Amino acid sequence: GGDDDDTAGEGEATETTEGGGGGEDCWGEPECVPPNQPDVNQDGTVKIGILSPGDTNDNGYYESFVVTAREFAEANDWELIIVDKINPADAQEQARNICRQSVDMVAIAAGELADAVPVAEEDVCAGTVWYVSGGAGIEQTPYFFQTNDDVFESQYTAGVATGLVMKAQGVTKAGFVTGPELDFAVNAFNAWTAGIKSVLPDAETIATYTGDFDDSAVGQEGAQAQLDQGVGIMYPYLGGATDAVAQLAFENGVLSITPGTDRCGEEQFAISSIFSPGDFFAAALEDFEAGKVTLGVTRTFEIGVDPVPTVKICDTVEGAADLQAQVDDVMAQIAAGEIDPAAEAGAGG
Amino acid sequence: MSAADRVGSERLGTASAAAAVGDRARRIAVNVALYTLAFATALALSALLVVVATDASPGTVFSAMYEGSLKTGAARGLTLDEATPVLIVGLGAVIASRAGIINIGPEGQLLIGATTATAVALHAEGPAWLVIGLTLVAGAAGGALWAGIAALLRFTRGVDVVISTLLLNFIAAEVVSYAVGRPWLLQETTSNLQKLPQSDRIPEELQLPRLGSFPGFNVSSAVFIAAALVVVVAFMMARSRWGFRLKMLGYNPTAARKAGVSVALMGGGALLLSGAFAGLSGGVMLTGTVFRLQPGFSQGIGFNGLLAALIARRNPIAVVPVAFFFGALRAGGGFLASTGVPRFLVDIVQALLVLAALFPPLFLDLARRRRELRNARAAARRTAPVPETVGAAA
Amino acid sequence: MTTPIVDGASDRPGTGEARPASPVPAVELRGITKRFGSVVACDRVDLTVERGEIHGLLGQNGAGKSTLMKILLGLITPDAGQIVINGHPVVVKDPLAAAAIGVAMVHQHFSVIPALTVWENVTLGETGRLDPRRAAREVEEIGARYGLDVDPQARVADLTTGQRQRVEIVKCLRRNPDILILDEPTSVLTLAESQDLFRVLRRVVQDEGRAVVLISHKLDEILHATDRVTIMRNGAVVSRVTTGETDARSLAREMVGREVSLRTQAAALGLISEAESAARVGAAGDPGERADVVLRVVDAHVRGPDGRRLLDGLSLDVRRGEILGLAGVEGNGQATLGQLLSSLVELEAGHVEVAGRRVACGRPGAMARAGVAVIPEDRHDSGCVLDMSVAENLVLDHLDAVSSRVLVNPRRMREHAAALIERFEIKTPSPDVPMRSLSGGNQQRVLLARELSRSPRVLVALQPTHGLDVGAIEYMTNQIRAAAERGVGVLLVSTELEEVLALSHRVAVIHGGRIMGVLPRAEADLERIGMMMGGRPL
Amino acid sequence: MNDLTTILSSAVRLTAPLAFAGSGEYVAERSGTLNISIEAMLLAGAFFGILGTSVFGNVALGLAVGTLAGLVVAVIHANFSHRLAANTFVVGLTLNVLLLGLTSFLLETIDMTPKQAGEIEIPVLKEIPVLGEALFVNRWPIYLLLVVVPVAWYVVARTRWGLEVRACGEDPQAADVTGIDVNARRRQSLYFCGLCAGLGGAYLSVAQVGLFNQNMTAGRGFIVNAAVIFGGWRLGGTIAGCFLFGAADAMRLALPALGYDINPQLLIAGPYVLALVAMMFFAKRNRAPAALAVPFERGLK
Ligand SMILES: Nc1ncnc2c1ncn2[C@@H]1O[C@H](COP(=O)(O)OP(=O)(O)OP(=O)(O)O)[C@@H](O)[C@H]1O
Ligand SMILES: Nc1ncnc2c1ncn2[C@@H]1O[C@H](COP(=O)(O)OP(=O)(O)OP(=O)(O)O)[C@@H](O)[C@H]1O
Ligand SMILES: [Mg+2]
Ligand SMILES: [Mg+2]
Repeated sequence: GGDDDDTAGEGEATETTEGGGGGEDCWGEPECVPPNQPDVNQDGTVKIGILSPGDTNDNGYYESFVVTAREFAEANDWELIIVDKINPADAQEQARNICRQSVDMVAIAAGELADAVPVAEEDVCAGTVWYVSGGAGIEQTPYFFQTNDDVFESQYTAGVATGLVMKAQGVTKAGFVTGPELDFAVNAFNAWTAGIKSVLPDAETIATYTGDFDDSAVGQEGAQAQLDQGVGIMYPYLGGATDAVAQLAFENGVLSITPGTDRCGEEQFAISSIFSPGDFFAAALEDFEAGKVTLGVTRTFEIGVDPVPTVKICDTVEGAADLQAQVDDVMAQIAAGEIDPAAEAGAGG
Repeated sequence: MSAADRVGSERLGTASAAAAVGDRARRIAVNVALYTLAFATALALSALLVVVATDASPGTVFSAMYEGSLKTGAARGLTLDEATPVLIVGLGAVIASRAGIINIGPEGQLLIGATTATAVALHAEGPAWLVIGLTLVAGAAGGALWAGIAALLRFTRGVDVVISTLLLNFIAAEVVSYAVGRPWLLQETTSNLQKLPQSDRIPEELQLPRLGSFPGFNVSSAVFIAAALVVVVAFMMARSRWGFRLKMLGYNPTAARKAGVSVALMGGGALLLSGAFAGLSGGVMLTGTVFRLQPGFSQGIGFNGLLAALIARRNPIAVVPVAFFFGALRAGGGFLASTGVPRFLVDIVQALLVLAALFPPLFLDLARRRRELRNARAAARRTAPVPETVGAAA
Repeated sequence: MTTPIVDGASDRPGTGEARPASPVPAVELRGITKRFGSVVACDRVDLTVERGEIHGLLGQNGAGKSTLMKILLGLITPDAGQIVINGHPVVVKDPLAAAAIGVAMVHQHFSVIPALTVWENVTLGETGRLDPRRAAREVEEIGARYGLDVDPQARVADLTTGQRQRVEIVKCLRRNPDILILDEPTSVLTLAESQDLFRVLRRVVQDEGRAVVLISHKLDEILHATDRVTIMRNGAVVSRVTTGETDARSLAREMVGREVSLRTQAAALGLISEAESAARVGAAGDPGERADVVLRVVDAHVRGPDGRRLLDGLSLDVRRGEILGLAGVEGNGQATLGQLLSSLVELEAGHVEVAGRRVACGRPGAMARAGVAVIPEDRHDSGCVLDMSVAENLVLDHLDAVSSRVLVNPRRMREHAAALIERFEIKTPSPDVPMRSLSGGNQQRVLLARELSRSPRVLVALQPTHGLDVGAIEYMTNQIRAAAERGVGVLLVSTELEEVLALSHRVAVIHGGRIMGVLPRAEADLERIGMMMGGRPL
Repeated sequence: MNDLTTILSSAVRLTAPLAFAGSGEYVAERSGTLNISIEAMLLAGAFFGILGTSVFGNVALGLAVGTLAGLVVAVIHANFSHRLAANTFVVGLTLNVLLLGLTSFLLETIDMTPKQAGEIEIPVLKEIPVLGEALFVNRWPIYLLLVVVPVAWYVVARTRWGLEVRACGEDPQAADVTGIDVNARRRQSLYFCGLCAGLGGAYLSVAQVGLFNQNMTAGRGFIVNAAVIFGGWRLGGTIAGCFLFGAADAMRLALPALGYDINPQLLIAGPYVLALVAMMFFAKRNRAPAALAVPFERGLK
């Protein structure tokens, strides 16, 4: 995964002949460090505008993006404007609109809204800092900075953890319920499967695509069918429907994994697969406050290196401690490049 | 109490005919008052919700809706941009409803139109103007094709159009997400490891030119396409044999058939045509504002267009202001959202405003009917002189 | 007075307790006025109906008869005037209220619902629990008492027009009304059926002391069925007479406002002395055997959606310049024949030739293009478009007259309309008002005008004088003759024998979807035709 | 547990909310209203049902609240389109947007502690092979269908009100002439529809899922519209149509688990395609109420 981002980065670097920017109005120049962060527009208030394609109350991925940000903002009494459920087709207009709210930073919650990025170059948005939480990353331009994570790394690790738990519990079938058949969901499933198989080579995994991250009823029915097939651990890789499906799993005495945030201790979740974009965002905001944000660069969060993404085995599982140890070990190996989850997934999927 | 009440265009006719010139003024005053009242209520309700939901002030709603839709040149431009596809869809829907067909599938037809248009835009070779033309044609063709399924089912198997077009909306959505999820179809070809479910962006030279530039008034040239269509459709309906026969069909299919109008051809044609308009507006959105195909590309434009047509009754000219109204709602709504007012509140505001817009004329109508009844009662109470009965059997 | 029955046990429908012939009239309408835009439908109308009488309401098309009665029934709210029932001023706000004060009406246009069964229709509009068994029983009882038998369980859709009419009447009687209004009830009935109806009405007023208002154009009906007559013209009452003291001629004069020719009067009266009309036909010049055939229907078979045989090997020829009268009891295939010749139905077998050329039946407009003009039975069905203007209705199927290849020329359309409105004396405020706002009779004139104005080869007229007044009948019949004399082949489909006899050169009889036989006018006499109508071939 | 049973019981669960709403829509369409705000009614029922349970801590009351919520939507729709004579599709589509917004909004502003209806097993019967599991082991509110469907049938087929409703759907002008208040009947049958749909929505959230989340009805209302037409405007057929959709949905959700690898888009589009195909065969046979979706205005014709 990292490779692509690097090449993108280099691409930028080579394009620029005259030396890096910094200092006054360097927008559009590579490596530009905008002046007077965080109140770049110097109107006395720090305003962050967040553009999210998904529902920011999905108690999942998108919610986590704003939750951490909110905490951080409140701590420094900054203002947050959240515009969610943006139709990608409408991204540009919304970006312009948010710029008119005299924001200091425009934060884009996911790659789906990449189309909004060119707006950063328009006069409407002159003098704003742009941040993209890019998932697997989008093409870098000098007008924004982004943080990426690698779905393969995090989900492979989640898979390993799942495998370990299954082994410990003598479970051989694992179920994966998600919404529409999107690439990242498919990749996640493949990586997760690969992770499991790295522990239990002849374990069986099932994926059900309900077509809707938020339709609880179909989510449950999909899960129910899997449970009837004797699935022993359930991964609801969903949005609004996550809880409903997890609930069903618990009622059937089946373990469940939770996507995105750390929910160990809640219910009887067995594993928290933590890739909360909120944490990446928070990191970005810290830089912003410290005035260290540099446009045109990509920061990739490495599992095993950065605090997030990571995978946590909850205490509800007995022997959680030493299972966790093994997981940490795997994360270290990934960090060291001894394991290439992407390749594994290609094989495992 | 005449047909006029059912047919908006004619309603105006009889109303003004009935109205003595004197109370015209009063009539207008009443209308103004009612509309103000209705919209005030809608906005007040919205404001209330805003206060409860957010820390924003109730004023936000008013000012934001206005600022986002009408205040600045840019806003007005945006309103036009939003209104354009709604208008095109609406024109198509009017054609269908003239023929007595209610096509509630423009959303799906628009999506399919956008899909075919994208395919052409991304693969056709040739001079830009030509490819743009082809793209729009492809859009129209796609829409017509999708409506054609409904037409075929209707005129060969007698399947109700309302329901088939409704179902085809859902199927269209799946078709699109299939197409943009398949690298060998329309899925984007980026270097990114993770491909999003969307097509590539259509090249710059295929994007319709914009006139004026931010922050001044600026609008996509697509608006002229829409304007031209309004003129053509309005004229054809009012003056052409086709329009005449279409109307005949819509009001009385049997008489139409006797007079030589083939229900299948004329009705099917109207349905196809309305599909074509929806598809065309998909092509216009692609080349004019959105530039790439994604699931949810249609953004409810299809339904807005349908609503516009239904509100305008069977009158193509009346679609224009209604579409503009929807354009303003969409533009204002977008801006409102960007002030941090949650999206679902924006939807509520828009819905309330639509209901507010519906209310006054209907209310006046009801009032009129009630008044007539009262008058009758009064008339009955005034005792008329008892007539001497001629030649009564003794 | 009694209110509509709620539960029959106590108060059976129309049980013959005769009401006291009280001095107060049953109904008194005082100064009723109603305007529709510019048209004054009713102009300070006063009307008094006593108990125990059948009161005739006579008037030309558009005279305001239906409107007046609809006002009494609460369907239309008057602009001014007062309704007094049994001496009490009342406000009738809707038909339910009317029923409550004992007013019931059989409408000019049917108010029974085809999709429902007879008993369902009959109980419709009442209150109280729904009791299928009792309703059915009562339908049968009323049927028995008045000789209006009809199967309570049948779906109205499957009934003939005559039977539907019965259902209407049963429905009214079951509400046990004080005042029973019938708007042109006989226009859809065969002679025999009308006779039965009048017998029923007589019984209703004599034995049961109810009041009946009978709207009709047919002078003979008025003459032999009513006690008193009120005559309306242009919305106003022009005279009130006691039937016994008047005659057809003066009634006609009052109604039309001028002398009407004896012949039309005769047609209107439905009294044709065979000699007279035979002579007349001779005068009109029977084209005879030599004239070439303009319309030929050969062995036509048509089956209904429910599989019933509608046309069963029907064959007939119409020669140029002749009037072929097609007599028959309602519902023996006339309607289907009309649809066939309006290109509304496909043929299962057989074919149709116009002027020797085959026509693709069922292809939209084929018949019209081939030169077949049709005046349909139900003008609202295939005849006109109620929501389009009169001018537009005058050019429905021959746009070419007023348009280029692509565009319609509004000016030419108005001229065309103006001309026809004048020529055919159509009563309308303007050519641009919707067809809907014309009275039944005037709508019929618009149809005639359109169909004749495109100089057809064949004119098919189905029940052309349905609901027309003397003046209009005179006009209509003259038009039909004139057409024939111009060389148009006329197929006159009518359930009114006299009409057929009065106009035709040859008379054919249809029964069960096939032709029972064809007679030259001279040989056609009532009982031979009657027998064929009964289904017995020559 | 064998595969057939898996699919069947899933189908039954997915059918239930449709069947509730379907019984109502059947009545509404018999009166001449093609009601597409049924989606809004379902959504209202779903949200307020859950809200009810968390306020009263009682499932039955929750269902009641949801039912009433559906009625409220119906009242708005009915009075706009059958008193003010607004186009029913305009009102319907707008209400769908409005309710989606409103429920989402309330979901954010109110925090709830929902309750879910308990499961009951009907002793002996549940032993029946294949069917037993599916039909006789369910959350109890599903058995309310045994009341709602027959009632819907009875009122339409057997009561005077139902007779008048059918008359209004077949020929409003004639109905009016015979003294029936057509628009009143149409309003009332919409109210009935609202109650049924509200209950259906409440069933979905309170019984089946146990919580509410945004847009949780996800277009089920439109499916109900299709089911009524598919069912040829007969209650029996309508219910059958609902089951058809439920089963199709169950299929697509179960197949992956059963080890069939079929393209998801295809599976999701499946039920809709199925509906179209089905109508191809039944449409000709069935007659819609003659005045379906024809507004009533006195003095026409
Ligand atoms: N709904 C209406 N709108 C406008 N004008 C109407 C309406 N109903 C009737 N009229 C007009 O009122 C006049 C009287 O109509 P009405 O139907 O009472 O005539 P009528 O005596 O019944 O004629 P006919 O014998 O042909 O039925 C006609 O000129 C007609 O044009
Ligand atoms: N008690 C019941 N519960 C559920 N469904 C029923 C019940 N009784 C009948 N049905 C179903 O409903 C249908 C009867 O309802 P419906 O009124 O739609 O049919 P119908 O009365 O024949 O319709 P129509 O009046 O148009 O002929 C029957 O065909 C049967 O399938
Ligand atoms: Mg600032
Ligand atoms: Mg009349």
